[in-house]
Amino acid sequence: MRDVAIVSFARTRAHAGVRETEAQLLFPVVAGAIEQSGIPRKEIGFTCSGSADYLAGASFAFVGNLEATGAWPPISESHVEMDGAWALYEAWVRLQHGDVDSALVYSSGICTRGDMREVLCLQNDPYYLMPLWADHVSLAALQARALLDTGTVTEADLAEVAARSRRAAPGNPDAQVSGDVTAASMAAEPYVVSPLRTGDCAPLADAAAAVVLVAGDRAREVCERPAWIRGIDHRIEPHYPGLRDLTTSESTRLAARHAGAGDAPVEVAEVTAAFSHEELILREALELGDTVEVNPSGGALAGHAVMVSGLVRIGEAFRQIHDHGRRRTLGHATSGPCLQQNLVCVLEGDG
Amino acid sequence: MCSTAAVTSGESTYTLELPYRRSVGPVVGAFLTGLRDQQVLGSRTAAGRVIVPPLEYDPDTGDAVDDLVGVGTSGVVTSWAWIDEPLRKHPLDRPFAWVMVQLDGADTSLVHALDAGTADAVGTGMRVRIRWADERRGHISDIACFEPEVDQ
Amino acid sequence: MTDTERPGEDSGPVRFMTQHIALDYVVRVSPLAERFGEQLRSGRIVGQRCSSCGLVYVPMRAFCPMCTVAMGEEDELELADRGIVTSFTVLTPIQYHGQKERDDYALASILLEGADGTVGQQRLTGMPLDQIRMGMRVEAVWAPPEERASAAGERGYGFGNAIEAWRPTGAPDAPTAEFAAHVL
Amino acid sequence: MAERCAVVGVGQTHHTKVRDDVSLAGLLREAGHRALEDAEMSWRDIDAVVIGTAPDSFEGVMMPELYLADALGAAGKPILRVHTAGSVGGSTAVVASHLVQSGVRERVLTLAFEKQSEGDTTWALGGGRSGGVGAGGYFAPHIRAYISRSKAPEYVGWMVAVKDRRNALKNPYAHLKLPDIDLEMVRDSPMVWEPVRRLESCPASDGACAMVLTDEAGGDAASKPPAWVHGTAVRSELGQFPGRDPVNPRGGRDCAADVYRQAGITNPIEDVDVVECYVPFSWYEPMWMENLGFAGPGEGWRLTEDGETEIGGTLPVNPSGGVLSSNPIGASGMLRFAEAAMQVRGTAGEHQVDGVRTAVGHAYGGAAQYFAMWVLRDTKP
Repeated sequence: MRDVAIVSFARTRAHAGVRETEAQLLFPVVAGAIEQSGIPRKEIGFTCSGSADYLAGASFAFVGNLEATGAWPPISESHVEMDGAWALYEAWVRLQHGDVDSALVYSSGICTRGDMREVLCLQNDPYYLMPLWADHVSLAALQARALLDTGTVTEADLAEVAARSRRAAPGNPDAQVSGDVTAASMAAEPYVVSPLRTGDCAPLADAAAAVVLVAGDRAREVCERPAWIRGIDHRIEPHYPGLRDLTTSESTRLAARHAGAGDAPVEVAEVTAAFSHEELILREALELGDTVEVNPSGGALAGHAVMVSGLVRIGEAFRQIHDHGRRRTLGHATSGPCLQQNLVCVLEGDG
Repeated sequence: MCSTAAVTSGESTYTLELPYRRSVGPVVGAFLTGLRDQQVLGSRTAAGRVIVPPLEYDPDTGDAVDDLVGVGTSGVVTSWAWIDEPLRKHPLDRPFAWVMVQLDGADTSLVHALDAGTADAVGTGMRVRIRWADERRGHISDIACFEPEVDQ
Repeated sequence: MTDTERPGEDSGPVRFMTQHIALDYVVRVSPLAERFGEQLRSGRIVGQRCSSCGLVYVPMRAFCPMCTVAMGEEDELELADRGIVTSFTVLTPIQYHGQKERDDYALASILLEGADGTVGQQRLTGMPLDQIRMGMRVEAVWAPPEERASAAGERGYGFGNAIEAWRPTGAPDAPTAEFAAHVL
Repeated sequence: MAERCAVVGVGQTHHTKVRDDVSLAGLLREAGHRALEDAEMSWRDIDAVVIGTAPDSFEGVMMPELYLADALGAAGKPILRVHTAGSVGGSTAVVASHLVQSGVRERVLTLAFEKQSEGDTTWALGGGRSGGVGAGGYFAPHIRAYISRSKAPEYVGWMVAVKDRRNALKNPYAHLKLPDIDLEMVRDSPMVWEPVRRLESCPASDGACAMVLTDEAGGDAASKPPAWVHGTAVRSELGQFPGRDPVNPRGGRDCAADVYRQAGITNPIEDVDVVECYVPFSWYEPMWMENLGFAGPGEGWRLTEDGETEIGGTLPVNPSGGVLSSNPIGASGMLRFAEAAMQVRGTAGEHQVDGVRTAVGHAYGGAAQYFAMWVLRDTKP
């Protein structure tokens, strides 16, 4: 495989109630990532984005977002109706060809205009699950209960994850919620859907994010400390939750293996856990030992931008290498009910 | 169909309202037909796994499956989640549990609602049975919900 | 298909299910669209000139998508409510679920005086449908001020309900060269 | 590029107004199964799946790759979902080819679909509001500008409509079958979006298309002749800006130039044997002939008028019957790409063009702003 690195990352702060259009939200983020990358906008060889029409409630919502790229003259461009992490995957594949050396990846979502507990029901199979309006929080709660029933995890463990995410977030000015909270206070919060309490469920946010990928030596020329993509892979599981062992994440395990996550220890992992128990399942599936720092950004639990969170996690994993001098980090993204689809991206700095 | 109403300055709401008429094909169709007749069908894969609700394929391999078998209308709760305040589109308008139920004879769990009164009455491993809707027309809601199997 | 249709059939194998999906969304008008809408309510069409390429946009946008340069209040300018029909179509409305249009009507792309881009999907009025021509000069028919309520978007079809339609001014048609490069 | 890519399997459903006999999964599996059978493979042989469809609101299933994953044999595998408006079927195939050419995957199944009958596409496109003009209402002013610019006679649009429907009679999978089609029938059909008449526009169809793409070893091992990918390209441009020319958009010209360069095509009309291009309204045939470099500006309609775009002409266009005969929107682009593969492989049956060595597949979408193309040949690049 050709060496490809992330050389820049920009994101908006995660917050609810954005009034701007998605294109307006994206405009400074795309401009920021490009400027930071040192690659002139017109030289970028490929562009790929991720978003979902149903967040905006309008067909072809992504088309307007093209404006933020300044697609004139016309650009070589693609779009996935997925989290931006999968757009990054498509761009990484494109860079393997060797004929282009750089790619822009961006992602946006204004999910607070709709009620995600209704909208995301449309992700469920249309015959058995969608008509019941089994919302994503309820399905997550079924998964959390299954995990608790194994006896290896308690509600106190969930509260600890919730509290740690918020305690980590003050170091991240882009986080939506943060504070010096304790596991005890998290465990005292009311249930949203038992066994998940308020603090176990990520607050939903509107956001946009962008990264620039550069291949080969050019990455070292434009970036002091690029984060090389050592491995990236994604896997999916059967859809219907009743078909799966919800206490584990087989697709995460597979993606991690194919991305070479276990080849060497990672120092930091940024995982997309929109619910506390998901972090515990992901830690186990990713085989993250106690020495691995998980979600120093606060993770999705400090502000979850639907369709953007995965790309943000990879971006935060990049920051750990680029800004904080870490050697090897991991970014994770997920999609679908109960962690149905998962992507793992392993990054490394030089030296 | 599309209502636009002022909420506050600069904000309004609109309802994206779209009707769908889905053809269900032979396997989903057989399952829904069965529900209308108070029967539950599963699909049996080549490996012998009985999937409920049934799929026209083996979820692990993609191989076609057309072997439908009857399963029980009672089963065991394999997971549950308690709703204190149902959302407007939820299947029950009083506190209820979402449950995953492995029906007798099935190897997988069906997701539906359980009408159990209080959370204290619900637990993994409890036996539940289908409460049929009075009016059934070939739809997943022909199962009105599950109820505890003990006589109340 | 009606809203009251039952999901499934009463006898014979079940072959269909119906589902009525209704999702509520909050519409938040962006600060830019709100400004544009306020001007429209007072009967003014405001565009923006990109400080980099000089092109004049209407409706307003937050940035020039070609130069990727931000545009602000300092770039605003008022435009005439007159323009040229650069292209058009006459529609026979398809009677889909929820359609309220019944009669044939004309939609045009209009190049406003002083603007560089057209505004699409504008209603034409005041002339027989078979006499609409490319190059025809038209002017805005404003809705009464109290009815200019709904906000305009910054993309797409632009004027909300502030401008009901466009009618011919009666002036001689514009020569093709004046608008041939402005299908959009 | 690291790897060669071969199309070794092609499958499609019968396209029709309402496929009332299948579920969504059943529709896709029918196309997928046919492609796998053609490739002499099973679902288990596939490394990765790439799926494309137009707006999710058409079927009311958000991100349907989630529900469809196991139906497509993707459990434990990677699946990607592409959405680039009407060009999506083409760009989905391009992403699939990239997975192979990059050396990341060896055997990729790519599928695209639409089940337009499930919902109401005009309503959905209008955002669930009254006054939606549909695609025809949007494109009609562009078509009027083309006619005005090229001075093409009115009957050219009718000729395309007749030719594609006659071709469709030779295609067992095509939706519209109009055995009595002739110029008068088109001329006398109602005007819907002036200047576009009913029979000059595409139907609404249910349907799916699938292809199996492999690396060079897979192509060499295939028992049926593969079609080799010699070039792929995508281009996107802004949908609306001052001076934009949607009649002959630069994105389409650039896309064609890119793909021809990769395939070593210097004189398209001479070097290409057959084109499947995205013509949802009859006038788009002459418009795209110019945009794709098969004719000079304002001259595209003469190819149609002279019969050169018929089967047996200099450059047969849409021998399958094209989008004008079958339009499962999300799949329409992939059908163009797949039909190009069938022509190269010699498996197009009654609508096979003689002696095809080089074929072009083309799709467009959005406000004529998204473009996807590929060039296939019967020999390796």
